[in-house]
Amino acid sequence: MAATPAGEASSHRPLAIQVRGVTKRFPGVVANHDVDLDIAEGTVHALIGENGAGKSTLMKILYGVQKADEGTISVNGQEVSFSSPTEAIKAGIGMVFQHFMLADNLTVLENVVLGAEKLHGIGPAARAEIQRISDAYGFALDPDELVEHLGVGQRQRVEILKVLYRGAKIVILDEPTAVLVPQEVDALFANLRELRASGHTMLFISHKLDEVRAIADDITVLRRGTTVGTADPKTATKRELAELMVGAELPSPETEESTVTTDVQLSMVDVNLVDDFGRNLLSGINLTIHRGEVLGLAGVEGNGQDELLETLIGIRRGTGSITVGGVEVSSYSTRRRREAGMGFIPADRHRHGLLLDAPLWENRILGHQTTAPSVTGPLVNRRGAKADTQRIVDLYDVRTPSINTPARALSGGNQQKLIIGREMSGDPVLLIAAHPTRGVDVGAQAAIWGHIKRARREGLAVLLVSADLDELIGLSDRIKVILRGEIVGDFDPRNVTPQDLGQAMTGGKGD
Amino acid sequence: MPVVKRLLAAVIAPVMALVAAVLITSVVISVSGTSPVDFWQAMLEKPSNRSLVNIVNQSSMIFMSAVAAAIGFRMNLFNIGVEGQYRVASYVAAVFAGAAFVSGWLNVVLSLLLAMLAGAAWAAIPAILRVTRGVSEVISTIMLNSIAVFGVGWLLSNYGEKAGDGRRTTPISDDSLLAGWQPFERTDGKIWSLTVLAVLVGVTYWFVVNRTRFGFDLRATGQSETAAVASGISVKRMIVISMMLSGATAGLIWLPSLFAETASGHYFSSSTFQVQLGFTGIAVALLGRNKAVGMVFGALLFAYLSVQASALEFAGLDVSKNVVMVIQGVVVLTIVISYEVVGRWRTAAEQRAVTAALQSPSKQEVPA
Amino acid sequence: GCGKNDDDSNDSKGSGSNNSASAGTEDVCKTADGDGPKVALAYDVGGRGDQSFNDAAYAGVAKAVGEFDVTCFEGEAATGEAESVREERLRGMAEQGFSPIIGVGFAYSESVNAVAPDYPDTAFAVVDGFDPDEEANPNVAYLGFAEHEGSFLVGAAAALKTEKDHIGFVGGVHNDLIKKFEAGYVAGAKAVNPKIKVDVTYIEESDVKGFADPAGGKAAATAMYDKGADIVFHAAGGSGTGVFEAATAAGAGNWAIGVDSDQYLTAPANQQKQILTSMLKRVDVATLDMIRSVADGTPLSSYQTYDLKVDGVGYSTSGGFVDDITGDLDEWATKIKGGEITVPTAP
Amino acid sequence: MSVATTAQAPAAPARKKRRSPAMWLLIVAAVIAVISLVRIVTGTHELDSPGSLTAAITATCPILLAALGGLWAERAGVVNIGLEGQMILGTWGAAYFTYWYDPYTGIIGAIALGAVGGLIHAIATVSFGVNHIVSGVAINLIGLGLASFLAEAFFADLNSEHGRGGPRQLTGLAKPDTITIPGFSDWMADLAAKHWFFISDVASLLAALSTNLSVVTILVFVLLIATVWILWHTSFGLRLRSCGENPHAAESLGINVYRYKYAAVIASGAFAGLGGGFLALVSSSGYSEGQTNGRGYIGLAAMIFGNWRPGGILLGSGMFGYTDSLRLRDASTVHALLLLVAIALAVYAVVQWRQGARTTAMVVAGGAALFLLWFALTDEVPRDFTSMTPYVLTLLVLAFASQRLRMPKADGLVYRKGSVG
Ligand SMILES: Nc1ncnc2c1ncn2[C@@H]1O[C@H](COP(=O)(O)OP(=O)(O)OP(=O)(O)O)[C@@H](O)[C@H]1O
Ligand SMILES: Nc1ncnc2c1ncn2[C@@H]1O[C@H](COP(=O)(O)OP(=O)(O)OP(=O)(O)O)[C@@H](O)[C@H]1O
Ligand SMILES: [Mg+2]
Ligand SMILES: [Mg+2]
Repeated sequence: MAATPAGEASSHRPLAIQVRGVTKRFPGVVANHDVDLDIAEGTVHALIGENGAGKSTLMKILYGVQKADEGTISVNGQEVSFSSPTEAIKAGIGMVFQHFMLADNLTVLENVVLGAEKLHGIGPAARAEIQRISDAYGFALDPDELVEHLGVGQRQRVEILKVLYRGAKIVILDEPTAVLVPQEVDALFANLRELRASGHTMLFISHKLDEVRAIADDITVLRRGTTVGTADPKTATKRELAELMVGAELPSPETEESTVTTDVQLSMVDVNLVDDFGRNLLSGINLTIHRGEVLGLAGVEGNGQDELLETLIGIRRGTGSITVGGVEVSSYSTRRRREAGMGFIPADRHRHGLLLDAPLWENRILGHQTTAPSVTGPLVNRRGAKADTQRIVDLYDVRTPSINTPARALSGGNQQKLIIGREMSGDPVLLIAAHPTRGVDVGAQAAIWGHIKRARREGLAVLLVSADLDELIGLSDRIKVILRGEIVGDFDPRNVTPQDLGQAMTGGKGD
Repeated sequence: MPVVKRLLAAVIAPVMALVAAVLITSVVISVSGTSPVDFWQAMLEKPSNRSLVNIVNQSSMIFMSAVAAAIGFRMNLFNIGVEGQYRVASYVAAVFAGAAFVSGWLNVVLSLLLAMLAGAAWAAIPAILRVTRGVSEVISTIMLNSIAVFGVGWLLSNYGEKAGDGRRTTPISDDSLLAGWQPFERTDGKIWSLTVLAVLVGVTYWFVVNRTRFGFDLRATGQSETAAVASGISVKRMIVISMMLSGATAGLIWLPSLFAETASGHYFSSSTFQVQLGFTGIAVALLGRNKAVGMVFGALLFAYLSVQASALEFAGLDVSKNVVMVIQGVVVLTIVISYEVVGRWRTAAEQRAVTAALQSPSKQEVPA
Repeated sequence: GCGKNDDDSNDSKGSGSNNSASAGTEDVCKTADGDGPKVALAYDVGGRGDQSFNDAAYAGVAKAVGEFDVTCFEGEAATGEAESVREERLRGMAEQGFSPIIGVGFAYSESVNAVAPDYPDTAFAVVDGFDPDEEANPNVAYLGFAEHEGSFLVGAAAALKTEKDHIGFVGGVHNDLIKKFEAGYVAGAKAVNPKIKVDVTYIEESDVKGFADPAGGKAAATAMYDKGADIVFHAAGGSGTGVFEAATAAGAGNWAIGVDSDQYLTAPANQQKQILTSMLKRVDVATLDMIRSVADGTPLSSYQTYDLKVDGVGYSTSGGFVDDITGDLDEWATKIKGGEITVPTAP
Repeated sequence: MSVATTAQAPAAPARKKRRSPAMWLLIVAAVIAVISLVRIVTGTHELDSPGSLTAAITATCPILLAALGGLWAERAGVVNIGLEGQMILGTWGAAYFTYWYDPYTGIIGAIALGAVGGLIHAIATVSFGVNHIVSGVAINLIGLGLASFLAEAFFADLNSEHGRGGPRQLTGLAKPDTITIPGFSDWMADLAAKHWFFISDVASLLAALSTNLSVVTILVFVLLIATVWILWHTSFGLRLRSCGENPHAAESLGINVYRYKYAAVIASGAFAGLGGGFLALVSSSGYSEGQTNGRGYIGLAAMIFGNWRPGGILLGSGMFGYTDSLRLRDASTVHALLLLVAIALAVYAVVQWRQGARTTAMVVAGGAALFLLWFALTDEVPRDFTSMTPYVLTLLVLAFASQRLRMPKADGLVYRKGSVG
């Protein structure tokens, strides 16, 4: 289907939100440019677009976190101009951010009433109200629980509770499903439907087109900061939406003929890990990866996959044996493991992958401080490092003016490309990759998959953790599922659906 | 971003800061009823030859103190303990040199090494507490500063030799004293021989931090501990090593004065030992942004201020010399603030550059 | 004998009133323009207005302005300043032709020792000072005091006055100088009453902060009064005010003894009536003496000890609380002057 | 929904179990009993004589105020090592305004000058995002320099019945009133003098509290309680703490984070300033250079020791205040303290053991044994060590306790407006 000109929303209902010609510039970046958006009351309206298309920015503008440079916004027919979330909240708008906005060390109650103390105080009245909402939507939340004790799904419900507590009629959800497994997604959608039934209007952002088609009443597509059209979820196909989003075909990783060999590259035998409080983070992990094999690891966030990777690379110290290419490395320091040919693509690129304020070429050295071309003996080899950085920038199409630019200035995807290029160089024998394409737009995604496959053909062994089950199924030769620090399932990607995985990941029946 | 802009950014911050500092102090001074004009005239009048010599000698000590602090700061270790470290080290060195186990320059060299050892050892305490028990080095070093005062004072008053109504370590025999260089008249004093230590320390610091693997690890740890760990740096090891390096450098701070023939009193005593250098060093490190060159200027500025302060009373100005401390504090504050401001402006510029680069190739991807 | 002692106290009053004047706005060195010696005072940290040591030195100069119509100049150390800065101060004074140049406080010993040889025609003096090396300096006088002798007298006074045979001593810093005070004080007390109980507390062991910690002084003295002492002598510089306060808080019948200058004169009214006496360390006398010697063209040099014989130390009678025992005290004084008693200089 | 709950993160620290008031009373009683025993066994009644306790309380207050100052700032996410400097400013302000007006104006002056110090810190750290430690160091420099500068400028020539000035001191100032409960005070003092087990100890505490208690001291404890109430029982406090835990969350809920951080840091400075005022007007009667003597830092340590909680802070400050005052009262008592420490460590060791921290328990037990030996083999603690006590104590305490400490999540982190999401 072709893009119907923006503005003609497919609903006859009165408009809850009307955005006209909104433009938002950041230093150098035009995040939103002449955006039009119509959201009908009591509907779930999906907003889609590739990374950096400007979705979050637009939402932040709607919620008063940031101010539009141009354009008008009207809520329920009233033209408004928010200068702070407070005003947005007054106007009945609530927002669930892309990243959780919760204070771990405060209770659910405190998190919820924060900023809305006027409504029911901070005492029993508030507690009662929270209980009421929680029951009404089956959130099952204990108001006096510390948030740090809550799981991902619960935290998300606290976020929604915050919005409802303020009596918001319009709820913005920025990529709420990014961290959820299918079952949790279903639960969330159930909530959204109830909300819609009770007259709420929802603005819903996601990269996952199936979800969008499952829940949305209308769809608006953003590309490069501007609205390129709307679509009807009932009729539009994934492919059409994808084309609208990127003006290109939506790729998905295709497994080619297996390159799995027989010689074992990595084997973990009975690896255990306990935290400071003596609780098990990993228990009895056994797995082997052969040369040329990609082993996928599926799991709900916080079930030990990060710990597993960190134990492998030596950031955490577990018990049990880890051999790489037949060599026992469990006694090695992280540095020696890297020297032994282990590459590491961390889940959190900002915390573990980059020196944000250092130039790209110094970031190239990071993690390779002891190996050429970065260093010669005890000295840093600036020329060598710079040359190799340039190579990575060209080969992996890192969009940057120069290799002297600080990493902070790069976009998330480009930062990710740099990391992957770095970890691939010096031909590692084992790559430990977490969410290699998270936050990366489709173009870059395909490229990254390409690189991984090529290396795999050349005999690289890969341990792949990803929340994107399609990616997992597409890339892996085998898939294991981890739950509460234990391997609970073993799947063959050729005959497994995301739903099966999701079930295993959440403690449903295994394979 | 263009080199010109970079240079501009480099100078604009300090200039802004100094202007602000001058204004603020002028206000403070006029509050006390003295005319700021007179004050600045007195402060800015050309230093006498003797003052110049003193400025060089003082700044050498301040500079080493700054480097000591900077080593920690470079990896987000706030070693507030330089003050205590160089007190302990100076005492140890003075005792050893005074005992004259060996004579001549060998005595000097060994004392230097011993001082570095002592400083490192004293600095190791907070380091170890930090890595084994997670004790914030800020608090522990502050506590250790006080403990150093009591400890050294106790040793001095119990084992020091009597001198007048005070105590001191045994004076260093003349054969271990260093003549120094005399740039002007004899009465204008001499530049202490061991001021060269400052040069050595400075060059070494620059080279190690910017050119060596260790330096890279140091800066990496400072910029992001988590990333450093993931990159294979053993942060605990780094903390202990760099803290001890910091302490070792601190150990040298006072020694130029101790072994200088022309300095008065070749021994450690309540009146000859110069206190406060540790804190001055911290301020100078902040001033110079932990960069070797920056700290050279910082050290010179602070030395200049404290030396010129003595000109005040001959200028017949009725203003407390403590105003110098105010100036120093204000300078530090204004410097860091203005660097912050300039820094933000620069990041924005860099992002502009990035997106400019992002835009051009990505254009054709957008269908017209 | 007695008469001597009277004008002694008059003097101390005099110097005292000079003190209070000095803390006031008038300032002889701004006005003095005689053609007598050019006197320079180099104070240690704090300078004039410290209500004891430095003020006493200033008082001496103030007198000299009258007696030898001198002109004078004052310099002052800054907190934690370098030796080189002290030297710079002294050289500056020397080059402006001042002589004598008097370093007030033993912290000037090293710097004077370093500077003096370069200005052989200038007379230097260091109060409480000493020559830190072997080469004697012909143009430097070290003005020392027999604090133990003065302390002996106030110790005796305390012993005579106490009603509980229990007195106390609060020292600022536990160093050799202050130990001299303690030793003399205890000896004096015991001389009068061998069975007397003397509590001794030092605020700090070695840290000079002990001289600037009124809270500490108060805590220490309060403890002594709590434990039954009724007279406390302090040699704790600025911390002394705390001791006086403790006395006032402990109520009438409890006494404090001041130090260095006649602190009765500088104490606030409510404390005055409980300041029994003060151990006088006549820095003013020493200063004046030095200036006189220069005026006479025979500058003092090497070690000068100001003891009871020369009224270098003594006790004050302001407030008249010790008038009834001045007789006994003077007997002790004569015994000491006559060498019958040698007062210990260390506890 | 049960599905999602299985996504529970494996690592979730166990919740702290709350103790009932009765339980607390029991603990307090036990502590008093132990102290009483030690007192009687060693025969050092100074250990908790009314005088000692009064001294201890006086010594505690400034530290406590500094610590509370630290608490306010850090609960809002700003580390304030400038407390020392703000305290010094407080001492000057107290002296100046007491001289020209009266002690109560003096108190206000102290608070005001401290608050100014806080304001500077807030401007630097909150508005300009300067590293908190850096700004703190600078403020200590400025505070020290400015106070002595202003003293020389304004105190040198003061001389009247209101007080005597000098370049480095202004003494003999009027003091805030003190309160004595007639009769009761003496009765308690007598009871205390009886040296009975337990009763005398309680009595001497009551005596200390009912004799010459400065109104400022009372104010300090009122402020302590007010802090608890404001920070944990009002929405203002909730918002303030949220800024220390997760400022972005706070901002996303329409809270003006800057405003609360400013409020907190200024309050922090005000507390420190009052601490200085206390030193100048209650601990002694006047300004004298350097009289804060590192108490700001000790306060900071007390706050950390107190785990960013008022109760713990009171305990920590009390410990420092007590040891600091005791050494000035009588060295032999400090010796008795060794026994007390030994017992305390032993108890702690047992607790640790029961919580399963075997190694720590062993270490602590070892420490207990050492102290016991020290107590048994000597009959007095060298004076030199007693003056070190607070500092060494801090190190030891932190070395043992720091793992279980929980600072506000966003403490010391620079936060910038509009960076939500
Ligand atoms: N605070 C900011 N400062 C400067 N530029 C920004 C800022 N926030 C966003 N941008 C720019 O605006 C563009 C849109 O960002 P936004 O977060 O809205 O993208 P998005 O559609 O939410 O992408 P994603 O799907 O990755 O969340 C970004 O590509 C970035 O260039
Ligand atoms: N919070 C922020 N503050 C300042 N600049 C930002 C911020 N967020 C993004 N930017 C800028 O926006 C640009 C792109 O950032 P962002 O990661 O949102 O883009 P993106 O389109 O999502 O990138 P990608 O799609 O490759 O992940 C970068 O130049 C970055 O400097
Ligand atoms: Mg993005
Ligand atoms: Mg987004």
